[in-house]
Amino acid sequence: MTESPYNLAVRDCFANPLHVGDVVGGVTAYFDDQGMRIRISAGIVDRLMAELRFRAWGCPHVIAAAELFCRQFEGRDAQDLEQFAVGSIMHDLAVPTEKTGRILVLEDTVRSLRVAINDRLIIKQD
Amino acid sequence: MTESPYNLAVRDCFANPLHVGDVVGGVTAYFDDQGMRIRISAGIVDRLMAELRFRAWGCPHVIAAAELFCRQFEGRDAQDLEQFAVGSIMHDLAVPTEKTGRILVLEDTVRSLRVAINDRLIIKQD
Amino acid sequence: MASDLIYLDYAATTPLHPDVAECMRQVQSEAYFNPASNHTAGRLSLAIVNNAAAELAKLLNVSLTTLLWTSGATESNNMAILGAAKQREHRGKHLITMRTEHKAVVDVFRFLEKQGFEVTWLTPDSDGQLSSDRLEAALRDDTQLVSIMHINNEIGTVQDVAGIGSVCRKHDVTFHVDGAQAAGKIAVDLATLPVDLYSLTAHKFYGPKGVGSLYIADGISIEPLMFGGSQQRRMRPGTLAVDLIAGLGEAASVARRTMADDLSHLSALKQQLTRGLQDIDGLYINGPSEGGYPGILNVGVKDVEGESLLHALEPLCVATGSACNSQSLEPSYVLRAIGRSDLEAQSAIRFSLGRLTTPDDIETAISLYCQAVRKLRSMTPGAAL
Amino acid sequence: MASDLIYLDYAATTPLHPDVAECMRQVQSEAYFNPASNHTAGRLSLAIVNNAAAELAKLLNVSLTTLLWTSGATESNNMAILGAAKQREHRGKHLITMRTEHKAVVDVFRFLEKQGFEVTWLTPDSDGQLSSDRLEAALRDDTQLVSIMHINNEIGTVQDVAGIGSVCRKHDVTFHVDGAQAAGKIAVDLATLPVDLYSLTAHKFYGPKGVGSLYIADGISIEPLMFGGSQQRRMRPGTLAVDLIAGLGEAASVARRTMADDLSHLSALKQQLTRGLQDIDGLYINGPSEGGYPGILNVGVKDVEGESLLHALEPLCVATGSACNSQSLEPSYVLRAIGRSDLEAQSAIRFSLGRLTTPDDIETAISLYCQAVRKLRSMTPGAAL
Ligand SMILES: Cc1ncc(COP(=O)(O)O)c(C=O)c1O
Ligand SMILES: Cc1ncc(COP(=O)(O)O)c(C=O)c1O
Repeated sequence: MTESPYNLAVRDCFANPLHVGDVVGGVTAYFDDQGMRIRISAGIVDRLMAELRFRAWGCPHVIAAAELFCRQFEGRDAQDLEQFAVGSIMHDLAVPTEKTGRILVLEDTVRSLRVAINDRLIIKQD
Repeated sequence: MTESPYNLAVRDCFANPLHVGDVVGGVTAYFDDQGMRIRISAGIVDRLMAELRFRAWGCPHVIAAAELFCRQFEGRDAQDLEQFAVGSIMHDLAVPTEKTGRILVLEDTVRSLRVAINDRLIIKQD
Repeated sequence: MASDLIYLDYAATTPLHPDVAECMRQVQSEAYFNPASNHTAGRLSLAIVNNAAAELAKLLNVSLTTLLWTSGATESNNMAILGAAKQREHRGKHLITMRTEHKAVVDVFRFLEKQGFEVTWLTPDSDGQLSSDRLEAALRDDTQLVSIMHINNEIGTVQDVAGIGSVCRKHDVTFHVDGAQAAGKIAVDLATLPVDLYSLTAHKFYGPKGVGSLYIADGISIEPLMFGGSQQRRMRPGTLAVDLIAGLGEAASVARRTMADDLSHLSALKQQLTRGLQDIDGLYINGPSEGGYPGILNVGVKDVEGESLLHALEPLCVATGSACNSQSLEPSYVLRAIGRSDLEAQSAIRFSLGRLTTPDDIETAISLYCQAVRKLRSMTPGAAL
Repeated sequence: MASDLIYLDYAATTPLHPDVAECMRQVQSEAYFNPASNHTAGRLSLAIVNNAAAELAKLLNVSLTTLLWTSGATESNNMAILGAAKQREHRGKHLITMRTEHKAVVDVFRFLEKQGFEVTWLTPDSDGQLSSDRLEAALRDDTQLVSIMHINNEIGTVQDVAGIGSVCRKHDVTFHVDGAQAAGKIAVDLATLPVDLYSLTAHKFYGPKGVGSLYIADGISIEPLMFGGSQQRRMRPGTLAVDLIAGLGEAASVARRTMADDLSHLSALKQQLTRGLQDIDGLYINGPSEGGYPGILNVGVKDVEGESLLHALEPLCVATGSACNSQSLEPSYVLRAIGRSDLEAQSAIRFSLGRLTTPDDIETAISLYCQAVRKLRSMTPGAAL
């Protein structure tokens, strides 16, 4: 009967975030909007995002979204970031539509991370 | 805790009226006002009101007032009717002031009874 | 209650159904929280409120979002009538109601008259019935609101809400129904009835006192009566009384289950009562002799004064006129409107029966009534001798 | 309630005191009648209502006839403010209140602004306090009504009702006090306080939800908010909820007995809580650091987001801002009015303590709060690296 405003996935990601922190020497992206702040850093090994860490200041949905992103993409090819979709995060975390703007902060951060990783890879290839 | 709008005296007079009826051949007075109707008849023996009877159409206070009047004056000298006071009936029966008009119907009836008895006594003396 | 009292005043108020009492006790001890509170406990209470709304919605066959919680039918009526009149003031200042409405409707219209609205006060026929033709004839171009009660609280007349509502729809006039005596007692299907606003109160159908509801059909908007806070879509502020609301929901649920049985129980009792009284000389029924709500029987009797009759009837708990104005001695304006004289109206006694009324209660009522009439008549002076 | 929850939201609502619950149960089963009914059963209920009025009158030190029953403080506030403003409209259309009032006052004044009244919105000092000098300076020739709350529901500020009231008396201005958070919790002596209208609600002091009262001083008259029936001297119609009223009376009686103990219990707990939190870096108190109502402690903390803090605090049931608007995420206007930024206001947590709160609850609250702040801060990005 007790309906929480956060679904199980949010509550789990919020209560047990496994990816809080920074990857020292990793690629980092930061975004700050709508009063939300997200920083993600990635440790890159052979195009793979071997390690993903986040820090976030925001409501439980934002924190859970950052954690879920890390859970989903850690260990995958940096190319896969193209597949990142706000819609699927919104769905998995049952984010209320009035909070869409906040989740877009994560999207911005991820986009900027992709760019930064590509830059790094290009530099390496050079 | 259950406060009745009628005090004990009203409830007793209403529940157990001992003087309902007519004195056949007695002196009778009738009054009709404010939607109340009262008739009182008296059986006179040597200036004494040996028997008093009433009929009434009205609220419990009016009925009780008529009964109480009979209880108080039966057996007494007709002269004593001068002592009849609405105030004391109102007090004994805790009649709410908004019902004063109704009790005045009893006063009118008693006054007219007094006149009628006096008439009868004068006739007899003649 | 003193055990010798016989309560035949269910139209004034009813006791809590045991399931309702139990439900309220549980909520009071386990979920007494503020449903507006943003924490686990608050959400528990909110879920209970939503559940109760679902129960009430089922009873009336409406969607959940059309229902507002109020403190009772008096508030619902005030909110509906004042709120609709003000909201549609631009449309016209003519309003229509009936002379036999409850005070909680009558006095609201009287107030609106003072505010510059014009009110047509329709008189029903001698059964208390208003035909939709009579209503239609009273409509004007500037009529914006009609308020007609569902069941009359004094005489039990059941109005033709469907017919009256159709006329209102046809003329685009808002239609409010005071359903205080109908909800939970007879079938009220607001999905099919052409009604815009419907008032109800829980304590008339074995729910708690102090809580009611106002149904506002989709597309209808009214001005709020009170301001403050964002509860109930800003239409009715104040902390939701979760236990009262749960009680109302439970009462609605019980009513749905028992309505058919309730009605046949009441019909049988009313028949018994009517038969038992019919031989009294000078007795007449106030209100419909047939087709009225079976829980109410209002009778008058010639040559008997009302207040004395009532007192002589103790330990019967019955009403003279409406419960709400029975402290005053004025003859009922409802009975006057259906054509009774002051004197006739004064002797009126309303028997209102309920779930717990037994045939024995009715027997006792009959014999007390007969005795009282006999006694009072025996006291009546014929005329001046 | 799930047994692991710790309820520290007594300012939102309280559980029934066991004596209140017991009293209500008894009334519900033995005297559920309509107090307006003119029969033995009705009079039994009427006597219970009168008895409850006597209890409330004793709590406030007023005469019985100055008290009206309402559905709660929201209704009392609406009735008082709308009713007084309209009644004295001829006297002037200028009204005064404070920015830190409850929504059930703020929104009523906003409505009156739309109706052509002019409202001065006073800002209190950073403790939430309004001096009587500030008020006096705001008075004009056409000021007719001042409404100032007794205890602030978010930050616990206790206003100088005596001082403000004297100023109002001096200038013949009607003075309304929203006492929802004060009645039954601190001494309120309306025989000596210069107050014309006083609102209260039972569920804030261990009485039932859905019932409150409005005190109207002798000589003050206001327009009614609702119409219908002759109950309550025509000032507030509707069937009296005898069980709720009895519960309010019982709660008043309990409050009189236990008030001194309650206050020292709360003071000790508040001290414990304040001490336990004081070492947290960046913590600050919203509201008076001294002299506030001991049942309320509102704290903010730097660099922590409010919604996440609240969620991290579970199973603590506490409020962010007012219970009544905690479903929305807007920063509290009360905290903004005492000078907090949006960001500061967002991290505010109101602990409100009550009779059943234990030192263990406070210990748990302290440790959960410290943990939550630590955890959220550990997640916070410093800035772009
Ligand atoms: C027809 C009708 N309307 C309205 C009401 C008012 O209901 P409440 O007293 O619960 O507000 C009543 C009962 O008193 C009623 O019978
Ligand atoms: C200061 C204040 N005023 C008014 C109210 C409204 O009380 P209620 O919700 O009981 O109507 C509250 C509580 O919500 C309050 O704290």
